[in-house]
Amino acid sequence: MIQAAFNSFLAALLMIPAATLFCRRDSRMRRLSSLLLLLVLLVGAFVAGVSFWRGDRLALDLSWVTPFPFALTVDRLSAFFLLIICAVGAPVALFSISYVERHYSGSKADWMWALLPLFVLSMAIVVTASTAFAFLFGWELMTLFSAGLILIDGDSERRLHNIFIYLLMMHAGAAAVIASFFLFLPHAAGLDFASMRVAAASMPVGLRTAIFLLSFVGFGTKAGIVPFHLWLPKAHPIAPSPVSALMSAVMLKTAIYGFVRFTFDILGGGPTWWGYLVLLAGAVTGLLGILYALTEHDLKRLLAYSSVENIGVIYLGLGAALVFMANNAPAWAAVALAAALLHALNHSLFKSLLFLGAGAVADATHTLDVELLGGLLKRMRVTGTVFLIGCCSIIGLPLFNGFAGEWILFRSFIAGAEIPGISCAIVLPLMAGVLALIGGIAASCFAKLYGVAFLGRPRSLEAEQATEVATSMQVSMALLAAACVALGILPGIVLSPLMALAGELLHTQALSDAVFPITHTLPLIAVCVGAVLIVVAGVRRIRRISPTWACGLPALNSRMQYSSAAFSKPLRKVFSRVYEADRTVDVEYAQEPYFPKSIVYRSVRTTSFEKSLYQPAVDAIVGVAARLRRLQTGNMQVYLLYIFLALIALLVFMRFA
Amino acid sequence: MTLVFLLLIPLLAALIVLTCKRPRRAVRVAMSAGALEVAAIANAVWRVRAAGMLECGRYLRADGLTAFFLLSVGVILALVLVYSIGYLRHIPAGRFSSPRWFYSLTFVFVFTIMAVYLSANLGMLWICVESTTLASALLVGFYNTKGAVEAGWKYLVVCTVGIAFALFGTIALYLAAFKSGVNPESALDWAALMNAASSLGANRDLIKLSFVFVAVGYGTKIGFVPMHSWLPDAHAEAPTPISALLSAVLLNCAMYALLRFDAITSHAIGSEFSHTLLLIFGGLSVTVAALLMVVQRDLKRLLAYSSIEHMGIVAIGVGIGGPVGLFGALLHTFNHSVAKSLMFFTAGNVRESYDTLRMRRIHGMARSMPWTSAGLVVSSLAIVGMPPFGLFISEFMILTAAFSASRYLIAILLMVSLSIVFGALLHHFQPMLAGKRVSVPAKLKLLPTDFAVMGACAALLVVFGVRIPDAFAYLLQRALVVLQ
Amino acid sequence: MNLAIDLMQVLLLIAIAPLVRGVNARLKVWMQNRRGASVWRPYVDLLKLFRKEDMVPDTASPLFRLAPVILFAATVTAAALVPVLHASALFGVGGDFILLVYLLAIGRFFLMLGAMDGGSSFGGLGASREALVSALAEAPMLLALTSVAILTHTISLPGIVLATVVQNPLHLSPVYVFAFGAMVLVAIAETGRIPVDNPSTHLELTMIHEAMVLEYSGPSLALIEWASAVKLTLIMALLAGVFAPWGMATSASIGAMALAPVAFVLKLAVLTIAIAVIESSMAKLRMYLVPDFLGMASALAILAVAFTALMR
Amino acid sequence: MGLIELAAAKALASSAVFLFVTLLMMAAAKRISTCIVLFSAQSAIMAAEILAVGYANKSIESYAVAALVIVVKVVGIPYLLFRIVRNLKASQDVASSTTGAQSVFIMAVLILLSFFAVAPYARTLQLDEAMLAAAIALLLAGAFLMVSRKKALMQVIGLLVLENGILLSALTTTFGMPLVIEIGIFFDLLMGVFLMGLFVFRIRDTFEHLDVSKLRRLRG
Repeated sequence: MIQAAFNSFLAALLMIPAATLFCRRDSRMRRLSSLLLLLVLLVGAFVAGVSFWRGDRLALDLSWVTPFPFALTVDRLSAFFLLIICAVGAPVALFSISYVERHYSGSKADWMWALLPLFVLSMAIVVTASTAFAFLFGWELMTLFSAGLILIDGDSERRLHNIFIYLLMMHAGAAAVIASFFLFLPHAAGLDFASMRVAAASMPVGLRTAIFLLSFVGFGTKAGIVPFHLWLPKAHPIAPSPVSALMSAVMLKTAIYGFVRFTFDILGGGPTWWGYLVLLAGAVTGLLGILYALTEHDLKRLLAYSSVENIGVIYLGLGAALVFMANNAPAWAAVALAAALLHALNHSLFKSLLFLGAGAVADATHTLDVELLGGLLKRMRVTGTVFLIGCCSIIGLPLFNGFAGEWILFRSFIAGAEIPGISCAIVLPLMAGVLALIGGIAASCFAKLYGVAFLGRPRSLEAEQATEVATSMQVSMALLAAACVALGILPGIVLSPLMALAGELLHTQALSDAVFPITHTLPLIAVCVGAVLIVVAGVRRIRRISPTWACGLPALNSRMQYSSAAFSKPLRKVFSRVYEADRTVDVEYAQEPYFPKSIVYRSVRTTSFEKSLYQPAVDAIVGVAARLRRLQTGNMQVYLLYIFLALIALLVFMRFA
Repeated sequence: MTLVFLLLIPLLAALIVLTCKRPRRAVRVAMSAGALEVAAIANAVWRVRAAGMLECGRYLRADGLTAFFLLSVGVILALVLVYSIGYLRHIPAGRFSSPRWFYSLTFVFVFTIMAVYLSANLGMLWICVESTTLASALLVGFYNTKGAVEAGWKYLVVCTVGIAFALFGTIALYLAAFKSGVNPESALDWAALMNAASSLGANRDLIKLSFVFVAVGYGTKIGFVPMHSWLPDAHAEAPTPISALLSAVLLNCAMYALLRFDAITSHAIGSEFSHTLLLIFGGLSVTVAALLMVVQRDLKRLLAYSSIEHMGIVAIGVGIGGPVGLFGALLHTFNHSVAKSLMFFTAGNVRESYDTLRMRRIHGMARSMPWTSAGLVVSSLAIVGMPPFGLFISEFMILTAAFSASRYLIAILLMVSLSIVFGALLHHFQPMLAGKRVSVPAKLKLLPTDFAVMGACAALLVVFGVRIPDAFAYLLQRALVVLQ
Repeated sequence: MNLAIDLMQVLLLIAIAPLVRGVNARLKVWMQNRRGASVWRPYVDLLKLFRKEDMVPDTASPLFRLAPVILFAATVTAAALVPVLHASALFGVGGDFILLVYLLAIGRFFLMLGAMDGGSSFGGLGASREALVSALAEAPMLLALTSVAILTHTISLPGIVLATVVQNPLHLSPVYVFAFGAMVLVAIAETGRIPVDNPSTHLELTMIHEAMVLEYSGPSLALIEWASAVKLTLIMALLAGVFAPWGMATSASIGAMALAPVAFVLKLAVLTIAIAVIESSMAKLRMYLVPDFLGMASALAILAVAFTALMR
Repeated sequence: MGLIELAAAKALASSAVFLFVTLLMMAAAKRISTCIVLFSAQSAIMAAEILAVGYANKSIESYAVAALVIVVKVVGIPYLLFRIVRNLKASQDVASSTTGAQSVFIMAVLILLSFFAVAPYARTLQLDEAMLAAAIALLLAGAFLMVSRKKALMQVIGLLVLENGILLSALTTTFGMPLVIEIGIFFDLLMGVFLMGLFVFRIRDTFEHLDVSKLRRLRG
């Protein structure tokens, strides 16, 4: 029955685009297809849930059609990520029903509803593929469809540049992934995961390292690990909000899935330095991600950078798991892996919530610049509340779902001290410090975001007249928020199957008592906090509304509040080495020099990976190409000379070869 | 007998088309002749599929490999002729450039190509390949503009010189056969040489010398890098249907000839020497063509360099060898022909609407020419090797072969070049497709034939991307058996 | 029986918090030979504030009044995790220092949001500075407690206490010394004492905590004051429990339970005197020197963690 | 009887030397018409050589091939080229990019080079070393002429010399390929020259000059 549901889930995702494109510009049809998509995603979530909790395997083999073996199998790991895709996809689909209608005209909306199911289908294929061909088929299509969805929002000059960088980096990443798959060929019977797994055991160490490094680079590019993260803050913000929610929350996870499938399942771990490399990448990505997020005042770019940070945290978990595996502590490796996967699920939930919230804010105020927002909680009560829940979750406060993953990560870092090796015993606990620092900066970053955007006095007319968004959008965000709080209070629901999954993957029995405090004490603490909350809030208190105290001056205006740049100034000063901001202050005086008419302060971050790493590479290629171009001189004699030289060269080669 | 028909139809068509004065009649005659020819090809391929090999007299033979290449010629010829109906409306009538002359020269060109595929004798093969150059030189210079004449002249001289070396190679092979006791009468017959290949091994030096000259000779026709300089000029200046024919059919024709020689050489002295040569040429072509595509300014020159790159990929596929590599290479020739002809058709439409091919001056294509830009997007995605299309399958095969033969350097080189090409195409096509159109001339009214042609190409690409039809796969296997 | 003791410990902690503050203020004033208010002054303030109206700015959203309540609830729950007299806590078995740190983080986060909601520049000022301090304080605090947890092979606070009680005070490993140093520096920053923040002034230049609560009045202000008092006492109890647990009752016997309050009061006195001495002798650091202050704490914490591996 | 064998043997031995002489004179030539004349002389020598070989091996085919060479290369093509030169009324200057002395020196080096290149093969295959060297020399000379001379017509002549070399190599090594192939090759050669003539006219019409090195519009 579950197998039939899975097949129908895939088939339906293929049918919807056909139906939408078949009858174009018919809003009734669009509404039907959007509801259909919602239903299909719910079915998908059900199938994935059953397979994830009960752990039974589904399989679908299309090899009789395609020239290469094309098989999809849903084991526990695939089910988990399929659950992420569908569980996050459903609310996003619900959200976009009214969002798309309000924002896009006929044909654009048609394209949106045609490409969205295909995008979900390609991700589903990637996550459930069990042969290299199927995986790569889905992998490339995922990039194409997401680029198509971004293009729907407009094709201005700047957007095209971002899409260009996005597609180019994805292609380069895909090349690395293809190479890592094909390196199995000399030893593997075929290119399906089972035979690759068998071959991996008997491969020489050099080849395994090459495969690991290539897959690390390939999946790192897709996940947004620091040197390769350039595309993430460029591509996510310019996509329509529901699409950027899907991209940030789910598409990044497919990269995590790929890396876990490759490194843990197929290669089965490696020497300790693999773990250190992943830990280093995670730490650098986390720190730089959140530090860049701190200075952003565009809502969606900030969320995109915070995705980079969360990917860093996930990689910290994976790195710890690799180190444990290398120092034969598989039980703790399973715990660390479970922590990383749990954080991946949590991140997909609260990040999609925040992006949908950003979409709602954009819908209501037509701007995403935090400096122009303010006081939105009073005007958009539901959106404000769910956004608050999202912010609390992303910081990792207890009683919200970000906390569980980070807690287990801390627990495994501390357990790292038990490993006999000196280096592990020092590195892993210090990573706990790095994680705490990332958490601290994230707290101030999102306090700034929420404080400036949703609280205080509105800073622009649009913010002043903002009104609550459509109910379906509110409901979808509320669903996600409820999920965040539920998983925050009872992480045990998801944690036990995750521990079983990690155990299966590493062929060991995961330490379930290591996560006892999370699964059992956290609910009690939630009850205690709730009780104190009710008792204290219950006390009747007379309330008097009066204007804010302005030290006796007549009235405060919105410009007297702290702006987002001002809020992050202290931390920017502490980490000035990271930004190397160049500050410009231009003052415009009225008549006398003592009474300035206006002072404009601008601080722009000058350090950027694009300038220091990518631009030189591109210039080198274009330079070589320009020199090669000069070889095509246009003079026929020179062409003849090339032929004769080629002939002579070959004759000499033949003489000596 | 069917083979003779294959040759006769285009020759007769060329003469008849020349006689009819009014362009409308010329087009109608050309179309019917084209249909006849395609039917003949289909019949021949069907017969070869059934009988395994057809022979007619001492000089005509059609085996599995010929049948496969004939099939791709048939498909491309049909597409080009149908497209040319729409295309020729816009050609200013000149002394030589009237539809009458166009179709007659085209049919002469088709005749020479048929002759190449059907010739059993390597000497005859050389003569036919040389005659394809002569036939297509006039077509390249068809428009009589400065650029066309220059391109035609360079194409003629450079290719003739290149081919001359192939003649020397053929003679060297003939000498080796003659020396190792094959009777002079059948010393140049391909089948005879294949049977006597083992005895040829005696004089290794001569066989190696012959393959070097043949590689440089036919390499010039294929457009391998050091000898490629004529290709961008010829393909860019020729009228669009002709550049489609040149890129999609003529390059395969030269590759077919090289395959024949490679088969003999590998049977005689082992494939190590010839495949190394092919890999060198392939790697060089893929890398240099990819880099040159980054700095191109003219759309058709860009497509020409992309042809060089794809021929390099085919050479790499053959160079790696093994059943998978060869299968991938042959499949790649077919896929590339279809995708490249679709790209040239869209380029033709762009030239009609914008009357320039400088990519920097073309903007807002998506809005003003939706269907053509759809064609351009589909074909460029296919050319770059994106999944749902055929080229992804063949490149997948070639890479699989490369990695299982653990030739990592050439595989890495190939993948880096593919990424550079992806970046180049994206960089060039994005500003063309997006943006607002500055001057909006009369909307280009696409004929139903244009829609049909572009639709057929796209359909072919997707079908071959998802599933290779059994009949086609069987034909490919037969071609492999012939070469193995 | 154990539950009763743990519940009693929490209520005790909450009850004596204002007293600790009163004693501290009194000591500081006495050292600067001024005549200060009586030791029971904080209790009187709380009662007065609870009876007053709750002034709410017109621009504020419901979060403004909700923030103090959440702050108080979080801090009280955090208090329930810390063993005071008996080597167990309300959520003893499950509770651990990571939970404690992050529960305090909830309170801090909502206080910042409440301050920003006031719509005046003071709220933003305080919140921005609090963001700086808390961002840099969280890592050393966690690392210090991690190093102790590594030594005692357990992460639950009662567990740490039980493991340290049995050790001889003179043979403590240097890890404790570095960890204690880091914890003291972080405690000063966390509770907003003199070198980092000046709790008793309303001068824009120096105030962090006070700036955030400028808009609050009535019961909300009372809750905030009470919560910060509980936090001060909580951290003192944590310092005493983790680094000097001798004298705490490890079993429910009458003798041990009698001795524990005496030891606890003694430790509190020592700590209060220390705070008073520091506050009277040092001037408040400039705002951009606070990162260096916390940098020192981080260095000490990292050293502590490194030593756990080296001294093994 | 003796006289004919003697003549045949003499022709065989000395023809390579005569070929080298024609090449050197062609390198030094300043006018196109002299080059054409030298080319037809060269073809004549080759025809004689083919007759000698044919007579020695008693193969009828060689006679046919010799006749073909005479008709096409000695008479046909030079006549065609002279007509083109007369119609074009373009300047006769060869427009070489290397001076006379340099050309001759390079031609001499090429001839020596061909001797070295041929040495290993000639011994193993018991071939007449001189003739094979002449064939390779003609090949390299044709290439050099095409690369160094700027005039379109000189390109054609360079190509013809190159084809001559290949034909000679075919004749000396294997006493000629099957007749049908020979005829096909000559037919192609003729068509090639005819088309090049056509293009030369077109170049003059559109570009008003015949200097190949100025055809540089298509670049990059």
